[in-house]
Amino acid sequence: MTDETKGLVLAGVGGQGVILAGMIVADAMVRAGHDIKQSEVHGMAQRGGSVFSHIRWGPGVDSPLVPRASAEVLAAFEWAEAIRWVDYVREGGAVVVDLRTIVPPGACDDRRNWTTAYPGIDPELFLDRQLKTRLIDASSTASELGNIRAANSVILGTVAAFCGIDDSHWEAAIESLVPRGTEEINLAAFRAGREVADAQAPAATPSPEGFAGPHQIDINHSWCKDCDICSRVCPEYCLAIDNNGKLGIVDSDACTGCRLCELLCPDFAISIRPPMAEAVTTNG
Amino acid sequence: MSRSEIRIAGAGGQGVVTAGRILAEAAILSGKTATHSQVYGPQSRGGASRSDVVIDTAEIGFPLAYNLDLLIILSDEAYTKYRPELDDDTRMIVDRDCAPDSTPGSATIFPVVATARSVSGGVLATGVVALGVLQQVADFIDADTLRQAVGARVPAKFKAMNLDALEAGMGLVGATT
Amino acid sequence: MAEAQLVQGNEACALGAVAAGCNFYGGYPITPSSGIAEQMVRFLPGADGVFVQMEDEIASLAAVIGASLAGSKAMTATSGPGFSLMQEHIGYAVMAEVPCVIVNVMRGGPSTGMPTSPSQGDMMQARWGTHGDHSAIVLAPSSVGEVYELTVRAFNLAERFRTPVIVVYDEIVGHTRESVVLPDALEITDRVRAEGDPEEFRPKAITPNGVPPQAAFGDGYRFHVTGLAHDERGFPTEDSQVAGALLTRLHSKVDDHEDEIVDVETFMIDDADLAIFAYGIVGRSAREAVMEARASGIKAGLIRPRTVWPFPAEHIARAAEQVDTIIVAEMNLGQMIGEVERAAQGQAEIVGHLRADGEPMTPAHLLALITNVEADRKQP
Amino acid sequence: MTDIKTYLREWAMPHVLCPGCAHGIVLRSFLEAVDQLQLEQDKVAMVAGIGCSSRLAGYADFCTLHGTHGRAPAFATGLKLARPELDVVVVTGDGDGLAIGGNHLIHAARRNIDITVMLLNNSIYGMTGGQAAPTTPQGAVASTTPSGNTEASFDACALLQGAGASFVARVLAANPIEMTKVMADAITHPGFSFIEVVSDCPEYFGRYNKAGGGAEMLVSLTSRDVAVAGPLAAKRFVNHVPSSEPPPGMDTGVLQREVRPIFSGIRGGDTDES
Repeated sequence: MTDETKGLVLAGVGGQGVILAGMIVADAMVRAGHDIKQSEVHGMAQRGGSVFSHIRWGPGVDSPLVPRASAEVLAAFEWAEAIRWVDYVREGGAVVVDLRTIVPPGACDDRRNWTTAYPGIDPELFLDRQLKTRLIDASSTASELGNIRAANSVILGTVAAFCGIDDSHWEAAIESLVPRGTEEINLAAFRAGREVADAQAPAATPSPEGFAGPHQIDINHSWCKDCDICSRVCPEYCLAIDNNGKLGIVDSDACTGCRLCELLCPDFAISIRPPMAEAVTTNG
Repeated sequence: MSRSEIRIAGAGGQGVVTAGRILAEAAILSGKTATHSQVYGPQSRGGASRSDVVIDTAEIGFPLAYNLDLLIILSDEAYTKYRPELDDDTRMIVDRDCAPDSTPGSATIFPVVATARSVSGGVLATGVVALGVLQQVADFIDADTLRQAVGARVPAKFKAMNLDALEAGMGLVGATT
Repeated sequence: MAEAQLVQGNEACALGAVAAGCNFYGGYPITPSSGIAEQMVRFLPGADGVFVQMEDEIASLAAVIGASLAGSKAMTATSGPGFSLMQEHIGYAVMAEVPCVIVNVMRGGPSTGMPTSPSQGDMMQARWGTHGDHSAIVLAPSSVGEVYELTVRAFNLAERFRTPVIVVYDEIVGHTRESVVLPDALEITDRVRAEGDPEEFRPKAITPNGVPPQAAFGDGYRFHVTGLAHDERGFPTEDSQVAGALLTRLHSKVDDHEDEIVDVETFMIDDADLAIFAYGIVGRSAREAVMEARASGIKAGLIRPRTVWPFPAEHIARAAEQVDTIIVAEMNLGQMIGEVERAAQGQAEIVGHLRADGEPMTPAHLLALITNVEADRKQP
Repeated sequence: MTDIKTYLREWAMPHVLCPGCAHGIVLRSFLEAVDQLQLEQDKVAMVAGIGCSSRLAGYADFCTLHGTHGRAPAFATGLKLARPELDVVVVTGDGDGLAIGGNHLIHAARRNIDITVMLLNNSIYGMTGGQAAPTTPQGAVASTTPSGNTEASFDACALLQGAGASFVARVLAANPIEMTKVMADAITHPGFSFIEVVSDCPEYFGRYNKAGGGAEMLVSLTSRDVAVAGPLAAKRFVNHVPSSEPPPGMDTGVLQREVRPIFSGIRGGDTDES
């Protein structure tokens, strides 16, 4: 009954725990009574290279590979991987993307000297396909809980919302597969991710005034026309348009000082001041 | 009135415009006022060419010729075109080669083009030969002033040839009559 | 004292321009004005000037305006169809207050018309050719000597009033060679230059005489120039009061100085019974006709404006009180005659002698006309 | 690094352009180029025509000339000939520069007058309300082509190469760093230099053609980007439609660069002071 067969693609880069996450998904599905098949690619693609895992489940599954435009969910641990695999998601499916590690190594010439090439990120890809999109900051959430390595559980928490099996199967799978001693933190991470899935707006509230981070982001609201270019191009998702349609700062800590927002603001309304300026002042 | 109007009409390449300018400049050299006009546009290309000079002792009002005192005709086309416009009291100098049988008795006929050919080997000096004839026939200008004006206007390397042409033109008068 | 020489009208225009300090010429070939360009390209390189042949007349006047904004004394010359194309930038130069000189050697029109025939058909276009309300200074020389003199004057007026000045003459004046004595010394006017703190500079300031001092690009003053209605800083405004004040000032800086600009030759008018109004080449035929009429006992006189715009209405009004009839002779089908009628205010009968066939009006034509009018006048 | 607002007429801001219109990005990139080259502010002249792009001149704190529709290259020619020491930059649009002003543009290129022309191509007439431009793609909707444009469109760079421009480049408004670099190259190029900046018009083109707002239009530009020169070319890793051919005429980077005699008008030789 291939009609009832569903698919999930997990994609990330080496070191992010993609394979473990795949095993957890498979285990949860089995616990929920599904027939499952899984395939994965790794090896050459460890540590910085691309790693993916396909999982299919349903009453009876023939092939382990998820065909294009059929996946229920794409869980991308990294932005470039989201784009690489988005074609596999069916119309109306879900994309869960971790924001923390989305800047691929090739995107910047030299961040310190602000010579960053705009990498061509296109969130419209997701909107075009009418996908349920959840952009999450799994690493930060995991860090706050005490261990950044639990980030993949945060992602799974969000993914779970779109898979149609009871959360108890997920939690049982996590408990049995994560390293000994990290069960609690991984379960907490899963639940945190599960909450994000239900949220509509970005989790953080944009601040119109800005706040101190490594780089100072200044928005001149009297010039800003809230055109949304800056927030779309920021590789670190520091900026966002709030529910009133006004631009605000979501996360100034993440700013790498790449200045894309500043250079691509048609209204000269953003300026990014480097941390160097502060250091000089302090030392002086 | 001391106003005199002279028209030199011929074919392109005969030096008709230059001759008119020389005549006007000679008039200025002798303390008179002068205007010079020529035909522009398509009419000036190919066949017909024309040079009008008005000379006066006083300031010239209307600068174009409208009541010719003297008409010099140096080509067949010019003859056909300008002959019918003439008043009876306009004097006419006609080149021998283009004077038809019907040329009226008031016209004086000179071998202007042939003389230019013999002096310069071509027709370019025809206008200057005509000036020589004009100087002898009418007393608009004295010979030395005209020589001076020719010398000032033509390019240095053609100066001697043009002065020869002028003398040859002056020499035609009397020789034929 | 300089000697008399035989000079062509278009050549005199170029000589006058260079004498007035012109150091930029941008133009496009068109009969019968091309001679001006051909002379300017000979004169300018030796006069520390630049010559450029542009791609059309629109570009020519644009280049002239660009050069003038950079501090040059700049001019262009054209004829009929080219003058039509220049109207856009005449308006720009008025609005942006850019001094420049435009010479229009008039030929028969409309459209391509009669390229080598004389005409006076552009008198109203010189006044009202560009869109919108504007003042105009238009000079009309009638001889080669006057072409020289009025070209110099055109530059002086352009610099004095920060406005384009137009010189119109017809094909006959442009192409005829005449004996002229070019003056040794000339009075040259230069634009008033901006001085003082660049921060305080107001390129379109409202000054007592209506003409704000001007800075050139590259002189240390950074400012904006636009054809949009603008404020004193030169920046676009939609404030009706500011825009209205600008338009009023552009008008009044010329209109309030008519005495300085208007220049009319009158001849034997004081005791005249009839007067002939003529300008440009027709003015010369008219003068001869007036002299011949006087010789035959007719008390004729001449009014010959050398400045056609602003229109010398006061001169006409005074003459209309003196004479019974004013004959308006022009080589068009009726352009300045309307202005004469308006200025005469019914004080004199106005008779038109209007022709647009490409043929010049000779003294004989006009004498015959005067004789007829005189006969009519005596037989009420 | 100078604060870029040094080159901006801050009192005139915010500018008149619509939200999401990339023209402001182009102005910023130009100001960055001026700053990188350390040009003397008093010696830069910006000449503009009419249209949205041409309004930029009013916000740049140089000597600025906002001329007439399409004629900016002609104004600039006179200005440059009269003051060769000025860096003269023309800012024009696709309607201004390629329709009404096409003649002036190609002749400035032919002469090789030492000016820089930045043509901001947003594929439509913005200032007048969304009418079809010479660059509107076939099939695209404009207020004067409600059923889709049936006319062919110009490839501005090919046109200018044909006209003899000695420097021709195309950049995308979405790539400010490359844009600044190319602008600096163009300004320092001896002779006529032409840059087509592919910009956007969300208000008309975007709305009529359902191409999204400024942000969507801008980022979608990069997916059409095929760099032909420059170090950034190798760095592009995302392509919206990696397997399909890029639209014709969308090659970016410096497409033409040659040195030939500069036009300086007909003038006397260099002044001999001796």
